[in-house]
Amino acid sequence: PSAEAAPKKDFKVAWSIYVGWMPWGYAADTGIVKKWADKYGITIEVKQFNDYVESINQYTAGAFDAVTLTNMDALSIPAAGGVDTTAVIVGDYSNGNDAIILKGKDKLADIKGQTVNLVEFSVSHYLLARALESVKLAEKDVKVLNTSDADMASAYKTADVTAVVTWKPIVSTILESPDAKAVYDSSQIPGEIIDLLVANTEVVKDNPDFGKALAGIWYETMTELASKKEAKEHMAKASGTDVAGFDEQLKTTKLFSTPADALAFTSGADIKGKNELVAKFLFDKALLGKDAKSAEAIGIEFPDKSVFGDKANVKLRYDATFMQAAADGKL
Amino acid sequence: MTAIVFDKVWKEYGDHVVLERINLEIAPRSFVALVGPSGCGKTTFLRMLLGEEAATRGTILVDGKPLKVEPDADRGVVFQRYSVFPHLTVLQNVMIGREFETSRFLGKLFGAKRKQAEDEARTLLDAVGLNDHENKYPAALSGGMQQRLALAQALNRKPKILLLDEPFGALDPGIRADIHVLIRKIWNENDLTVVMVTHDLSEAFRLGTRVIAFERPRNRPEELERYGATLGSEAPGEIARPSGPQPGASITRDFEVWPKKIAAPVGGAASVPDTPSVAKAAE
Amino acid sequence: MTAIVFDKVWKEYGDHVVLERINLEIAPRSFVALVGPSGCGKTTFLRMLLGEEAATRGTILVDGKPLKVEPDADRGVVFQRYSVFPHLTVLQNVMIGREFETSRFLGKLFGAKRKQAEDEARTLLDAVGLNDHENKYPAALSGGMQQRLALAQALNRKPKILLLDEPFGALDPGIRADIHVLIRKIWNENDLTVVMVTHDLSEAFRLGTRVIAFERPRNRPEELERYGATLGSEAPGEIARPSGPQPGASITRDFEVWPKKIAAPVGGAASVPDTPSVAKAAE
Amino acid sequence: MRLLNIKPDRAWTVALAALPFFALIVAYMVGSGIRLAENPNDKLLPSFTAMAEAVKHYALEADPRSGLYLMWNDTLSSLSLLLTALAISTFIALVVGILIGLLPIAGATFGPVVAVASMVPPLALLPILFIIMGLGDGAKISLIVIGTTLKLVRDMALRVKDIPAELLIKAQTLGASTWQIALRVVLPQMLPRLIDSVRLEIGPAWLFLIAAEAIAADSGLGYRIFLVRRYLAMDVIIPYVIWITVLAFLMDLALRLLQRKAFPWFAGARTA
Amino acid sequence: MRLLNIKPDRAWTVALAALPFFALIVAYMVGSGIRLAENPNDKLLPSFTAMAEAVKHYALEADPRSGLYLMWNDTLSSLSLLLTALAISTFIALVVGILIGLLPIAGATFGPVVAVASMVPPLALLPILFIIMGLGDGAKISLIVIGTTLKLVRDMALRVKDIPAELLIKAQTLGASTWQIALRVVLPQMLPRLIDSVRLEIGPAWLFLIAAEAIAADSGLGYRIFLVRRYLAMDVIIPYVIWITVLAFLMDLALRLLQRKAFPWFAGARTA
Ligand SMILES: Nc1ncnc2c1ncn2[C@@H]1O[C@H](COP(=O)(O)OP(=O)(O)OP(=O)(O)O)[C@@H](O)[C@H]1O
Ligand SMILES: Nc1ncnc2c1ncn2[C@@H]1O[C@H](COP(=O)(O)OP(=O)(O)OP(=O)(O)O)[C@@H](O)[C@H]1O
Ligand SMILES: [Mg+2]
Ligand SMILES: [Mg+2]
Repeated sequence: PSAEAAPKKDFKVAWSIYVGWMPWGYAADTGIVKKWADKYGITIEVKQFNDYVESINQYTAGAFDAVTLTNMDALSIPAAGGVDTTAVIVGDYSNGNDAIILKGKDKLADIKGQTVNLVEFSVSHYLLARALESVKLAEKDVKVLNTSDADMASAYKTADVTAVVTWKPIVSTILESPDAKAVYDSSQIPGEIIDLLVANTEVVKDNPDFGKALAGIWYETMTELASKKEAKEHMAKASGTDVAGFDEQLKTTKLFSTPADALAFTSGADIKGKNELVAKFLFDKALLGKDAKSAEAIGIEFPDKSVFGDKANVKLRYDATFMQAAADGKL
Repeated sequence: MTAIVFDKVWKEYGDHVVLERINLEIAPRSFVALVGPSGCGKTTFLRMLLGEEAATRGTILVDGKPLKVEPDADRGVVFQRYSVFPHLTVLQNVMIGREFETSRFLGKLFGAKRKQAEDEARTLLDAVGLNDHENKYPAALSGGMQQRLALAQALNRKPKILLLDEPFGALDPGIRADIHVLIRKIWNENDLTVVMVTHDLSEAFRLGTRVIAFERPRNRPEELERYGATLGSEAPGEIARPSGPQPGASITRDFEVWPKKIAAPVGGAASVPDTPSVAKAAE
Repeated sequence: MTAIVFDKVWKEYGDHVVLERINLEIAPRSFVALVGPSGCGKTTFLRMLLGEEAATRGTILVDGKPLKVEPDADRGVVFQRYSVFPHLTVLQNVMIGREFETSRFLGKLFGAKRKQAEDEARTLLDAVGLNDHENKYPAALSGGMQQRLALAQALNRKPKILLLDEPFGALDPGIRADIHVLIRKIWNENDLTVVMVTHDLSEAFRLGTRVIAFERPRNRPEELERYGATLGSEAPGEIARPSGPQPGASITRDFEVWPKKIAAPVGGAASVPDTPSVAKAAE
Repeated sequence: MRLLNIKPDRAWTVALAALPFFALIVAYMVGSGIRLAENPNDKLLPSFTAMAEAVKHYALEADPRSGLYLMWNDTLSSLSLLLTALAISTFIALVVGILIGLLPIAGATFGPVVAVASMVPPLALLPILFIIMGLGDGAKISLIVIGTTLKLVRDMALRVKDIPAELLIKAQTLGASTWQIALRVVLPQMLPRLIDSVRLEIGPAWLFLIAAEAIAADSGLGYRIFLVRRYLAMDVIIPYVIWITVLAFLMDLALRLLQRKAFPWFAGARTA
Repeated sequence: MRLLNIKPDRAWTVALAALPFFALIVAYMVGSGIRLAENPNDKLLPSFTAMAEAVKHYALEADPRSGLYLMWNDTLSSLSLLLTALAISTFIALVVGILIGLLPIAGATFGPVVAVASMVPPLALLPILFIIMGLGDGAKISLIVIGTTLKLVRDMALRVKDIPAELLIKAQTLGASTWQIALRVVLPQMLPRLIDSVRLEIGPAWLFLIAAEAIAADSGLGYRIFLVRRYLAMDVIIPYVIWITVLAFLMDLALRLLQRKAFPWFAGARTA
């Protein structure tokens, strides 16, 4: 259908509040988005979502051309929903942002038998699964209770909540309680929880300018974040904290501030294995679609065109083209 | 020429026969008073004449033509309650008939036409003695005044037939007497055939040129012949709503009131004695 | 001994004087009929006697003692509407007075006591002619039957005073006549003083041993002296609710009905002629 | 004939009533067909077959992980919360409503605070509720109770005030005490009216239940909807929404039946 | 004297009304005091000073990032959505309600579908709404409209059916067409009753607005509450909740005033 599609001029990007995605809000507010859109003669609307899941659903349903999400959600929602999705920018990976917190206990193994509050089927769930593996436990050894992220902080205050898995800044809020101990975090599984900006494969294929503009916006913002004090202040404020709080979050986020860093990670050898772990987890939870027969039901393509899983059903692609162009200064 | 004819009219609701084989001719300019115990079908009879309900069998003719099957401007009506529009002032209530007639789309008149309609309405208000209250809402009027207003409103479209369903049933006896004078005046001064349902036999005989009684075959009170007797006197064993299937009501008595009253020629003076002294059974 | 005494009683609502300087002595076993135009304060008078409203000034004595300031079992009442409990059957409605009396906590009787209360209630239902309907709910009764029930219910606690606020105002004339017979029988057979408000002058004269008229100083209808005349006839210019500050109403006429009626000694036969022929002004 | 006088007969009434439902189904099928033609994996408007399969999976096959029939388990869990909460609010509304409506002192004291409190958006109180009640069923029940009780109390108080003053006077002239009046005159007259009020609160109660289950739960219809919303499983959400609608409708029907059977006097008294 | 006959006078009425509010404030202060004594950084029950400071910060100081006074900006944004939505539902309810109530044909056609649809929990429809309406104000307005209109329509239809049949007959005997009856008899009688119905929908409308703002918004009272809820900033949430309550109360008051002033005939007709 791309052949007869009229050239698209207007694009919509959805993002939600999370340390690794705050630059999008800053870029939109300060005109960086407009600058790059103008350069390519297109318009880009950047829309902030309060609700992360809703932003992904909107993208999956076709209301948005691009969205910020994690690699795991990219696989389980748009990709499993038949929407061929391309990771245009690999922004960071969680390096301690996600954590398991126990109340009054400081060993992960103490989690056995407890009720664990987390957002079911989210990266928290994945982190829990990986953590349990590391101490030779399985999910049946704990009881999972689905709890909304917005209420995690207040939930922790109640007596019957003793174990939670969540992400920053909620983690920071919870850790303010003296009895809260982080017993496991994503720095122990580096590179497995990856934060991406993905776009509809068809749209970027037909409109490479859109991809280029996105890369241009992202890396200019990265530069400003590193160099300008106001940039960090803006992002800190928008995420409801101050610079110190924001720095604390950045500390546990492995942000790829240059295209070269991002390229190195995306084209590296590790990424395939990490995605495979994620796919296995999703298959275990029946999140790869009803008809999925194995963790390989959905194909994931990497920059070197190698594919994990079903080559006939590639729905998630790591595409280094635009990061490469940024690294080469060809935007 | 006969104004209204009921020809073997039946009315049934499902299994429940309300009226049975009604045969009736009503002469033009008569004032028919309809009496009968509660639930015998007086209101149903009126609703058929109004066009609100269709007869199950038989035909109703008005001036030789079958009755229009829905209420229309040729038949005016006043009910015991809810006969005037609560959201309109007295003047607006009377005027609205003309507005419906003249302004098909908005149902509202402006400018000179409005002025004219207002003047017309004021004449009618004068006739019913409400000229001092034209800007009040009905809720601010007493029950008797509301019924006067309802009469003025009904007369505005100059109907040929005026139907009244216990129009004065909710009024105090004192107020009733006044309004009786008014309704007789209206009947005399307009080219009207009046059919009035009432519970009050003395009212029926005082106003009507003809009194018709409806009843179910059972419990027909024999006192009816005694002028002024109570109708269907409420015996201790009486039940409010008759239960079980029963035959429908039909006409059991049809009196011509004596001395014969006739309506004054339109515009002329009334020639009606104040109270009837003797009632003569028509059959 | 005087049953009820009003001593310079005033009733005001804020600025609005409703009743002005009411002086009145009501003898035991009298049947007082209270008449007067709408809004003159008849209901207010009754509510004071009931204890529902306190007098603004003056005192009300019953058997020499100041009136209890709230309604109680020594004064029974029947209103025009809403006088029986819709959720209770006829029998339960009559019985409930005894239940309130005997079962302080549950207000409900069981076993032998219940049986006894039921039998008592049945006797009363017999007296008002409702014995065949004891298991019906009030909504299934006609208006007249509901008022009979209300009377039976009120009599159950053997009140010394019975207050009636237009008890038959909503009934058809035919049905009224029957219930008039009943109320007279009740008055004769029980040790009762009756105070009845009515709009119907002929009812007042037919039933009352004494007729009292309340009126505001303005528009006192002079027709009142003419027996049977309409009261406060609704002139075309009449307004439903008097507007502007006005002096309160007070007693303008106080008739003793002639020939003098007296209540039969309790349990004896009535010695009351059916209709009064002459009315004599008491002052 | 005037349009307002045209009354469709029985057959037409049924046909006309079916029309919009039919139109909705057709519209859905067309929309779904178009989207599925573009992307066979589209999740937004699944085909009826896909929904039927999802229902089969959730309602007729035991979940391999827990061994439960998820849809029945969810229904049971939601209904027990909902009915418990409604029972509590109904009871509170009856007691407090009668107090406020019958006793001027109680009305003066609690009337204003209830009026103001009923304007508070209950959802915003959730965090506080969780702290006090914990994350279990207590908090969910409390949310529903808070969300529905105040309205019910106001309704009841108004209904009590609607009782003709004559009846209360009459009871007093029969010697009744305040307590006896409350117990034998007001309470029995309120019960059928309470059913009317409760019927109106079924909708809000579901709303609050779903909102509460979205926040912390491990079963329940609202929990399932919000869980599968994570991967846009409309093939589950749509049947669940329809199922909730059916349940709400059945509850309404049951209450209407109860009212008719348990209070035979009420139909007559209401029209009078 | 029986308890039910004791009527507090004016001064007592005011005092009694103030009592529960006073008790609530004291209870809060005690609770907050205890928690703050234990942990001065406790966020759950902030002191009044902390709340006052938060209000000052949000209402009286311009946000350095956007230059906006956040609380006013949130209020404006929420109110404009809410009022737009309520205006739309009111209009729809008036037109459709009159149609259903007045015309038997329309009643037969739309009555059942409206009755069933009004049982659907609107929150569950949100994802679909966002897709169809986009994420702008459209979806939020739609949610409120969907959540309130159906109830309003049913209410209106019932009210129209409550018009005594006598009045409609009378209008016909004055020669009115269906259209004239709708325009001059039914519509003007419905307007004040519509106000009553709309007043009841203010609460639900806020609920839906908050729910919608929780998902996609960049300003609005509900947005702010959900944003700061993540950090348990009760010092912001509590004043915001109070503020919403005040706004709802004022809207209710305004509608009551409007009803009284614009429809002088209504008070008399209602009691009659
Ligand atoms: N729409 C209807 N459907 C079924 N039955 C009806 C309907 N309308 C009237 N009836 C029945 O028809 C009978 C006659 O009713 P109608 O109102 O005509 O009596 P009525 O003589 O006017 O009584 P009343 O003196 O009390 O006004 C009653 O038994 C009533 O229940
Ligand atoms: N609670 C009240 N507050 C203020 N005014 C009142 C109150 N109750 C009655 N009134 C006024 O007192 C006057 C007398 O009223 P009341 O009901 O006693 O008249 P009534 O003679 O019984 O009239 P009707 O014949 O219409 O029943 C009226 O003007 C009424 O408006
Ligand atoms: Mg009738
Ligand atoms: Mg009175």
